Amino acid sequence: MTESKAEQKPASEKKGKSKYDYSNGPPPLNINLAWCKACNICIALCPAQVFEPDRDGKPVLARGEDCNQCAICWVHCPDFAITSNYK
Amino acid sequence: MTESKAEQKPASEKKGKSKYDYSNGPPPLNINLAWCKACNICIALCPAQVFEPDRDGKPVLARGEDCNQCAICWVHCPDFAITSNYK
Amino acid sequence: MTTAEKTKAAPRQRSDVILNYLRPKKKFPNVWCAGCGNGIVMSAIVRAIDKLALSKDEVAMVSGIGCSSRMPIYLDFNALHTTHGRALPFATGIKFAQPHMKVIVITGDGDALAIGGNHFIHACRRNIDITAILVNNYIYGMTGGQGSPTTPTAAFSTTTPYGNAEKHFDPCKLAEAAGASYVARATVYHAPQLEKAIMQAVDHRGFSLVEVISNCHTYFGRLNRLGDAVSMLKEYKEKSVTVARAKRMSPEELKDKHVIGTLYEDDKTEFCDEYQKIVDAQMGEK
Amino acid sequence: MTTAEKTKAAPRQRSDVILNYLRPKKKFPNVWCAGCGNGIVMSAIVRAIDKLALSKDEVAMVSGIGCSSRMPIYLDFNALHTTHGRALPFATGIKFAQPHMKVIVITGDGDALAIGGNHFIHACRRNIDITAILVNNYIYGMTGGQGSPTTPTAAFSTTTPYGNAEKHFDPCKLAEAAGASYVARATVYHAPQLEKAIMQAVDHRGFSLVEVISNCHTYFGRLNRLGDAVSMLKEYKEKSVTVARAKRMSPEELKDKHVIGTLYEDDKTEFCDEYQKIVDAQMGEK
Amino acid sequence: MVDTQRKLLLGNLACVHGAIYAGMRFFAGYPITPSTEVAEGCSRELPRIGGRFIQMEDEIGSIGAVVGASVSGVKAMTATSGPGYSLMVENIGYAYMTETPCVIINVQRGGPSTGLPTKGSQSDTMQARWGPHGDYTAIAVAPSTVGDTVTETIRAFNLAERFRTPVTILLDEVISHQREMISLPKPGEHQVVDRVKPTASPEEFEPFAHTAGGVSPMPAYGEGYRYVITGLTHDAMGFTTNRPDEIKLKLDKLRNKILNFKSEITKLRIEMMDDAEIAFVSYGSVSRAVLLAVALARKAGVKVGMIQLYTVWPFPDEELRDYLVGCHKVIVPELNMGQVVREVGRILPPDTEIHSLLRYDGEILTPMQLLEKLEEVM
Amino acid sequence: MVDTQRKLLLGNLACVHGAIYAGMRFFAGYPITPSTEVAEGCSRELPRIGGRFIQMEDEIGSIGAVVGASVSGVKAMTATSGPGYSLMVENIGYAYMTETPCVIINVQRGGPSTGLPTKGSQSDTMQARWGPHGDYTAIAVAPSTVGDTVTETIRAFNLAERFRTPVTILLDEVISHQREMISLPKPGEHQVVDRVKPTASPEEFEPFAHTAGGVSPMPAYGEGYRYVITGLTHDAMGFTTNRPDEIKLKLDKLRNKILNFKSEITKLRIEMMDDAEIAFVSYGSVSRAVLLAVALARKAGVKVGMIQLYTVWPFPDEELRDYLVGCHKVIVPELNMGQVVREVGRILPPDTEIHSLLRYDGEILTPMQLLEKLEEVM
Amino acid sequence: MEHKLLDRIEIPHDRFEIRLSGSGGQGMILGSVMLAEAIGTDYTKRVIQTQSYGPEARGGASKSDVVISSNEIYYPKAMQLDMLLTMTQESLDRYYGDLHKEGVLIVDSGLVTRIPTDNYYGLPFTRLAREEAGHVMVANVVALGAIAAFTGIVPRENLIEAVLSHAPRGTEDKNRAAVEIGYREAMKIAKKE
Amino acid sequence: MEHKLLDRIEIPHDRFEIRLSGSGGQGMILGSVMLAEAIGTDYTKRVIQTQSYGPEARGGASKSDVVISSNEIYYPKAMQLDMLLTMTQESLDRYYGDLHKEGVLIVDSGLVTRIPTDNYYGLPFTRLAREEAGHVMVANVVALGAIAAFTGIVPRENLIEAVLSHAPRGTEDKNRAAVEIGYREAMKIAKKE
Ligand SMILES: Cc1ncc(C[n+]2csc(CCOP(=O)(O)OP(=O)(O)O)c2C)c(N)n1
Ligand SMILES: Cc1ncc(C[n+]2csc(CCOP(=O)(O)OP(=O)(O)O)c2C)c(N)n1
Ligand code: SF4
Ligand code: SF4
Ligand code: SF4
Ligand code: SF4
Ligand code: SF4
Ligand code: SF4
Ligand SMILES: [Mg+2]
Ligand SMILES: [Mg+2]
Repeated sequence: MTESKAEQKPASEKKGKSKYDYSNGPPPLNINLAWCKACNICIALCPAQVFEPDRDGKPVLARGEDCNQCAICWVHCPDFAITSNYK
Repeated sequence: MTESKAEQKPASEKKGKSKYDYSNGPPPLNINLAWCKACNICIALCPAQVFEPDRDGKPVLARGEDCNQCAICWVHCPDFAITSNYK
Repeated sequence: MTTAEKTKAAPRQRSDVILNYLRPKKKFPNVWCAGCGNGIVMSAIVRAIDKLALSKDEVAMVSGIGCSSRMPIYLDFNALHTTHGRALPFATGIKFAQPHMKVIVITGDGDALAIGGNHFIHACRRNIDITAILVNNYIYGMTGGQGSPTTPTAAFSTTTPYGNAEKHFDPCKLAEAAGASYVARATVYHAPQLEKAIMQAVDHRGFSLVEVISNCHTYFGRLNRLGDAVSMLKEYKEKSVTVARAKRMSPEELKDKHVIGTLYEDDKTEFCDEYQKIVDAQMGEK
Repeated sequence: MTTAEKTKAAPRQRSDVILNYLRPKKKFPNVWCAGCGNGIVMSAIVRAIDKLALSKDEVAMVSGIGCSSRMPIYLDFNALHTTHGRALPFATGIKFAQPHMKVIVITGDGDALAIGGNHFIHACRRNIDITAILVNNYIYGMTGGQGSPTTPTAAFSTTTPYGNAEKHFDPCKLAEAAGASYVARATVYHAPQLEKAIMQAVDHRGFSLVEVISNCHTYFGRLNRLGDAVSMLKEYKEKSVTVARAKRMSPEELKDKHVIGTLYEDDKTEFCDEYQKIVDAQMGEK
Repeated sequence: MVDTQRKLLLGNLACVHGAIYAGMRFFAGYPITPSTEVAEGCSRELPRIGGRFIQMEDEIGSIGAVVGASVSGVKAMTATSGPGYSLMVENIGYAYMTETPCVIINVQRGGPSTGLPTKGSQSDTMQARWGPHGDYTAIAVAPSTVGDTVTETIRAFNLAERFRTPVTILLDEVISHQREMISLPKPGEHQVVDRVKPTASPEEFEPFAHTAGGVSPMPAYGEGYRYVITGLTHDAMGFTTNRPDEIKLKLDKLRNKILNFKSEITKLRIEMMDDAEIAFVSYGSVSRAVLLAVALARKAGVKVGMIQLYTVWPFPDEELRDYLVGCHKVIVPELNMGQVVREVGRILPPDTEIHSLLRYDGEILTPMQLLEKLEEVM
Repeated sequence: MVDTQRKLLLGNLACVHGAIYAGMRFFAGYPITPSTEVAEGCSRELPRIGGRFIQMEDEIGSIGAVVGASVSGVKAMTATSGPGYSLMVENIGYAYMTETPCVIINVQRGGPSTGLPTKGSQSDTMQARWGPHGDYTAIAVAPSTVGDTVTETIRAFNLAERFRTPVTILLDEVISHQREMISLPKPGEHQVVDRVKPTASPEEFEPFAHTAGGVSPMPAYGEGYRYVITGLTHDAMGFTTNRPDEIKLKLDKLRNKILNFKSEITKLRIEMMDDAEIAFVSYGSVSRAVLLAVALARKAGVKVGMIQLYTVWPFPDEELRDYLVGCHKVIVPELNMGQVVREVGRILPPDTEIHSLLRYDGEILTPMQLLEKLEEVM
Repeated sequence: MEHKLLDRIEIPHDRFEIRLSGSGGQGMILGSVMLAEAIGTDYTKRVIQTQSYGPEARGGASKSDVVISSNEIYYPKAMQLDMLLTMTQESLDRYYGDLHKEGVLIVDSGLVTRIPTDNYYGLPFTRLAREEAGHVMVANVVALGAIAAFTGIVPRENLIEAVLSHAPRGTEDKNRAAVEIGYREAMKIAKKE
Repeated sequence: MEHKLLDRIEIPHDRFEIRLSGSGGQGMILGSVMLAEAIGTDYTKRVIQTQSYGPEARGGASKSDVVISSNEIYYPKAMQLDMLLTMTQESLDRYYGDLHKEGVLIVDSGLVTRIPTDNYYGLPFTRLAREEAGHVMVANVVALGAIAAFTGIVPRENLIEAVLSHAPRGTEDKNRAAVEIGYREAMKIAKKE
């Protein structure tokens, strides 16, 4: 019981914080807008709420620094439009 | 145990004896030789061994008096060649 | 009335009942080889129908192609001898167009499970009120002894000359998984049990399957050294166990055994009934 | 190496691995509707194949007709886009002719279970070493939203405008009853689990089925008011339970739930292997 | 909109309307582009009038169920496209052999194989005649507009019932996916034919009796006539036979019941043929453009006419030849690689020249192309 | 018996021998009378030479597996009869579209439908040309004796490989169930053709390239060329297309690769035609009796000859017409209700009269019947 | 017979041809159906509506034509468009060539940017739908309203009736509004010119 | 050209035609295969064997023909039988008419009773098989032995070789005996006449 409690961190800390330091590199993800069909899946599923939709509904990296490279967005992108620049 | 023993009659008595009195009627069974194909099933399966094969292998009522109208022969005759004259 | 009650209520059946159901004008004896199990199945069907007191006019008997599928030609019902493997869709057409009819399908292991396998699982899925009597002789009789989807692994047939490299279906298991709501098995040795299973199946509302293990000594028997019709029948006697007994047996003990009796039954809704509700609603709405 | 070991042994996979497997010269984006689950399945397949370190040349990817069946067109394997429902026999021809190939079949619920139902159960029965990935979106996507054999009872489609009067298959149950030796289920929400199931399935020797529950929001979703791709994915998340958890749940609790994970597995002998024994024996005898 | 009969009707739904008008109450089918709306329309309409719609597991099952319904006494049809028709041919052959009335709609798309699902074509024309194995005589009709899709569907059912035979409607994607504002026929406007029922008692009844007209009366299952229907060659009682004389009788029956009454089946549209020196012979959707081309060419003084085959099979050998006698040239425009042109070639009068105008790239023949061809052969 | 090549060979097993000679190593089939011994023979023979036999769940699956094996680089065939061929036509169409070499044996029996399983017939001749939907060009050969069943089977495989196309062997029950003492061909006695493999690198490879001969080189799966095969209309890369120009190119390719090389495909047997005033045109089993009738009539002074079509499809229009020019009369004997006679009618020289001699009662045409017909038309 | 037949023939333009084009999901087919129904209310007019699909079933370009005539329509497909609506750049590029030189071009000016002529009407249908009618789904209906205004081929009330007969329950208001918005915006431009 | 063509033609009988007939299970087809193989051993002879089935697949009448000639065999089926073996009454009734007037009729005298001619050989093949050769199954082989004796068309040794090549393992002796018995019994009759 205690152990599992110890694991439990505040939600914001657990999800929002990126494990990576992007300061010297490219943005965490690369989005191929030509292939993206604006399905909204990445935007909705990203646990860190990294994306915002642009005018066409396609994702923009609104909070790139929050990305923890969890892979959820790219494994769920039906159009192979998201790739990581780090992993 | 004892009960089930009581049920147990000598095989000959149980199978061979006919329950019917054929003395005043036709033979127990009617065999349509035109349809019979001499498959031997009735002959082999009859518990009372009522049949003998003729020269062509078709059944003859060798021991008609032993027939107990158990139906085994006619329900198994693939050519509907056996009917009872009693049941 | 339950099926059991119907059996009791029926007047004592005469041994020559089948003669009342043979098609007038059709030449006999039938085409089957001497001793072929098909004849035994056919007379069990007739006795069951007779006990259920169905009118001949309300029975449609539909079959595919194969030795077993010749049956409807001999019986005095509305008979549709269709193409190989397709009895069930034709039967579906009849049943769905005239839901009051009793539709009985006679089919072989090749007819139902090889070429007709898709129709088989879909008729089960729909749970349409049709009774399929699957005469399983483990081989294609009509075309001369080729392997079928029930031919056991390693068994011989004219297309498995070195022993069958394939696995075989359990038709009853398949039917249940596909959605059939009544599934039973019997052998031609067990003619009375077969008759009872057919009665229950025809009486059941929904898709019912009766698998009958039947001897094709001419091909399956000969190629696998199982002897003549009589020896095959006797083997069925020895190798069969009832559902009740099977429950007390281990999988090893059950290997090579035929479990006979009612294997599965449920009361899910039937397809024509469900469709009728739609029709009623739509016609009411108009 | 077990599949688990292979996964571990594989070098850490890059997120852009799929780009290495897209067919050169083929125009992208793919044809599917925005948000269609087919794309999610496709990338899971690629990741699985990549982790298994198969050579592209030894993979044959075979499909029927349907939205899902377009997949092989995009992937840089030996691709056979066949006729509707017939992917498995074509795949059987490839596998049996070249047993060293890894043959993966991509099929839809209509393709595999409606018109292709017979080939499906027979591929299971033969236990031929093919992996079938069945993208179950509960509808015919390609032709515009007609009911399929997995469309739930009472659900709407363009051919069940008053609600479906039929029952539906459980493809996994059917496959097991027909003889498949590996059966697993996942949803497109559960992409990592899906990837793992595909790895295990491809690695398994014998017929393996991976049923993937996938969103066709364009038809199934719209006609049944299930919202867009995102809502459907979220629903899969909520409605899925693992095999382990499912074991502790009652049938009532399990109603409307998707049980995901490995549902069945055994190690019966495989068809090509068994046939090879015959060939070896006969060629030796000569 | 006052006239409830006036409707912007999709070609595929025109089939549904025509069929229901003709008494169709059973549809079994399997979806396929570009025929799907026929099935979808039936799934909506049939329950409303007490009819039945079923989506079968495949096309083989669909035509099977249709035959089952028909022997049960219900007028039945299915609809498909080339790939599905290919799958149906075995059971369509069964319907020929068992003389079961039914209607099969083939909404043609580009072939072979999966081909061009969304493009029109007339490349299944020969298949409608020769698809099933064995000897039989086929009937096929080919509408050219949404309006005559309604009437040709009615006619197809009438022919099926009249001659106890399957009838194919050769539609194509061009018409099937076209919407046209038309007036639906009012009750009584068209004749509706039903199969002849037996008058003989069940004891005397011969299900495949050789009658003067060749067509045997047909009871429904359940009406007290319990007979055998089989796809094996059979005698008048329906019993299988291997006797040469009986075999010949049966096959002759299948042919004669149709060919001896060909004039009841053949339907041609004849336009401006009286003094025509050049004739277009067309069928199906192409005919519309032909009509325009002919009208325009006439205005320009060309003695050209057109013959449209509403009945493609049985091929109207004699009638067509009669019309063509005197024509120097005949042009056969088709959306395929040359099918009906072979038939016209077969019956061509000695002094007539034949020209083929083919298009098989997924597009349709335009009036301009027809005129160009006309100029070329002139 | 010293000559191990001498054998009392069943017609159906002649196919097996011919096929194995030609390199067939894969058979997938479904039993059907009167073709069953082909499958049975393959099930015995193939494992002995490292080949593979599979009995599929139905005929649709059989031809599917055959195509799968063929794209894997293995020569493959199936055998069936009319009902099974009917079921196969969709996937045969797929083989046309995808240009997959394979051989389909149709051992014809009486039709339509289940018909006459144990009686010979030639009533599937038109189906071999027009069975599948859509436009394509078919090749079909027709042996007439057990001996030439061996050689025509070899030829069928060679044509299939040469032209990347399915080839139908039109056998019939008469030959298939006939045993004849013949000598099997020795290795090297007949040419064996294999498909052309690509020489281009995988990067440059176009699987359906438009070559001069129309036939594109074909790699086997696994050889490093990873390409798409689809039944949808496709471009040279194998990618689906809806572009009219590409559609036309593809369909033209299917036709031209065969029709431009017709002389390699057409095979006729010409007997006593030099001064013939009357000609028999026949194919398949009937030809044997024709040969006798012609020889006898010649002895009696009648100027009659015979042309036997070993290649029925593509129909040898020009060659046949050339031979018929000068004949007053032509008689076409067939075991059906008139199929090839329509084709002959289509290409008939202007001054030639055509006569049909048909038998479709399950029996075969006797030399006497042929002579009677000859006398009648003389 | 003399030659030069084609020189003596002109295909009479006794008809009005409209094409609605866009991508798969933009409702061009339904739009043309509603338009055809609205026009067909007038008994004196014959109407045929056709469509074709892109190379693949899903997505891709989509076009739908309506041919209107007072005479019998022999040839059902459009030959030379009198009016072309394009909702995407791709469809404009593809179909512009089919427009008669005096035909009317209408584009969704929010989505189409490269336009090969100055002679066109542009309105941001999709944006109008989203922002003013309440849902992008009715962009096609907005365009119909504009077509009615630009061409006068159909009375606004008839169009509304036809549109409403296809509107799913609960969307009637949005649809009615969409027609009105399209009509209004078009009238503004039309008047300006 | 003159008429009466048929009067001037006679189909040459340069061949010998044998038919074996009986019911489904009597092995007539296998019998004719063995006979044809035995005869075909002789390189100078061309041999064709054919068969036909009854109207239904199982049981029923069965016949099988062997045509033998030194010339090419153009027409593979029997036209006028030179020899007819009938193992059942039904087959005799059915095929007797096909026998040439000088052809040889052989019947199983144990099973066939009504014979329309006096000019025939009768032997109880089935009984001989059961009682002397050890199994009814070889009745066909007994008949082959008799045919060899009556016709001289094939040497006994060749026949035995052909028969043995088809005999299932363990039945060689029965089969060899069957040939011998048939041959012996036939020689007895043949000599008598
Ligand atoms: C389309 C088609 N394929 C094949 C056949 C040949 N055929 C007739 S019956 C049969 C198999 C019969 O086996 P089964 O159904 O087990 O019946 P049985 O004869 O054993 O009773 C086959 C393959 C056919 N008639 N039609
Ligand atoms: C013989 C044949 N029948 C019907 C069709 C039409 N068809 C194409 S795809 C399809 C159904 C596709 O459904 P599914 O397999 O579930 O795939 P999805 O599109 O949903 O991924 C149908 C009926 C066809 N192409 N061929
Ligand atoms: S990898 Fe994708 S889903 Fe995960 S946190 Fe980063 S942006 Fe979000
Ligand atoms: S998941 Fe992919 S396609 Fe969908 S919005 Fe995100 S990037 Fe675009
Ligand atoms: S009824 Fe038949 S089986 Fe029973 S005892 Fe009598 S003869 Fe024997
Ligand atoms: S069971 Fe019937 S057919 Fe068999 S021997 Fe007895 S009576 Fe004859
Ligand atoms: S072959 Fe077999 S199944 Fe057919 S009739 Fe004979 S014993 Fe029965
Ligand atoms: S129709 Fe459905 S299955 Fe097909 S691409 Fe669109 S969302 Fe996917
Ligand atoms: Mg069987
Ligand atoms: Mg689907």
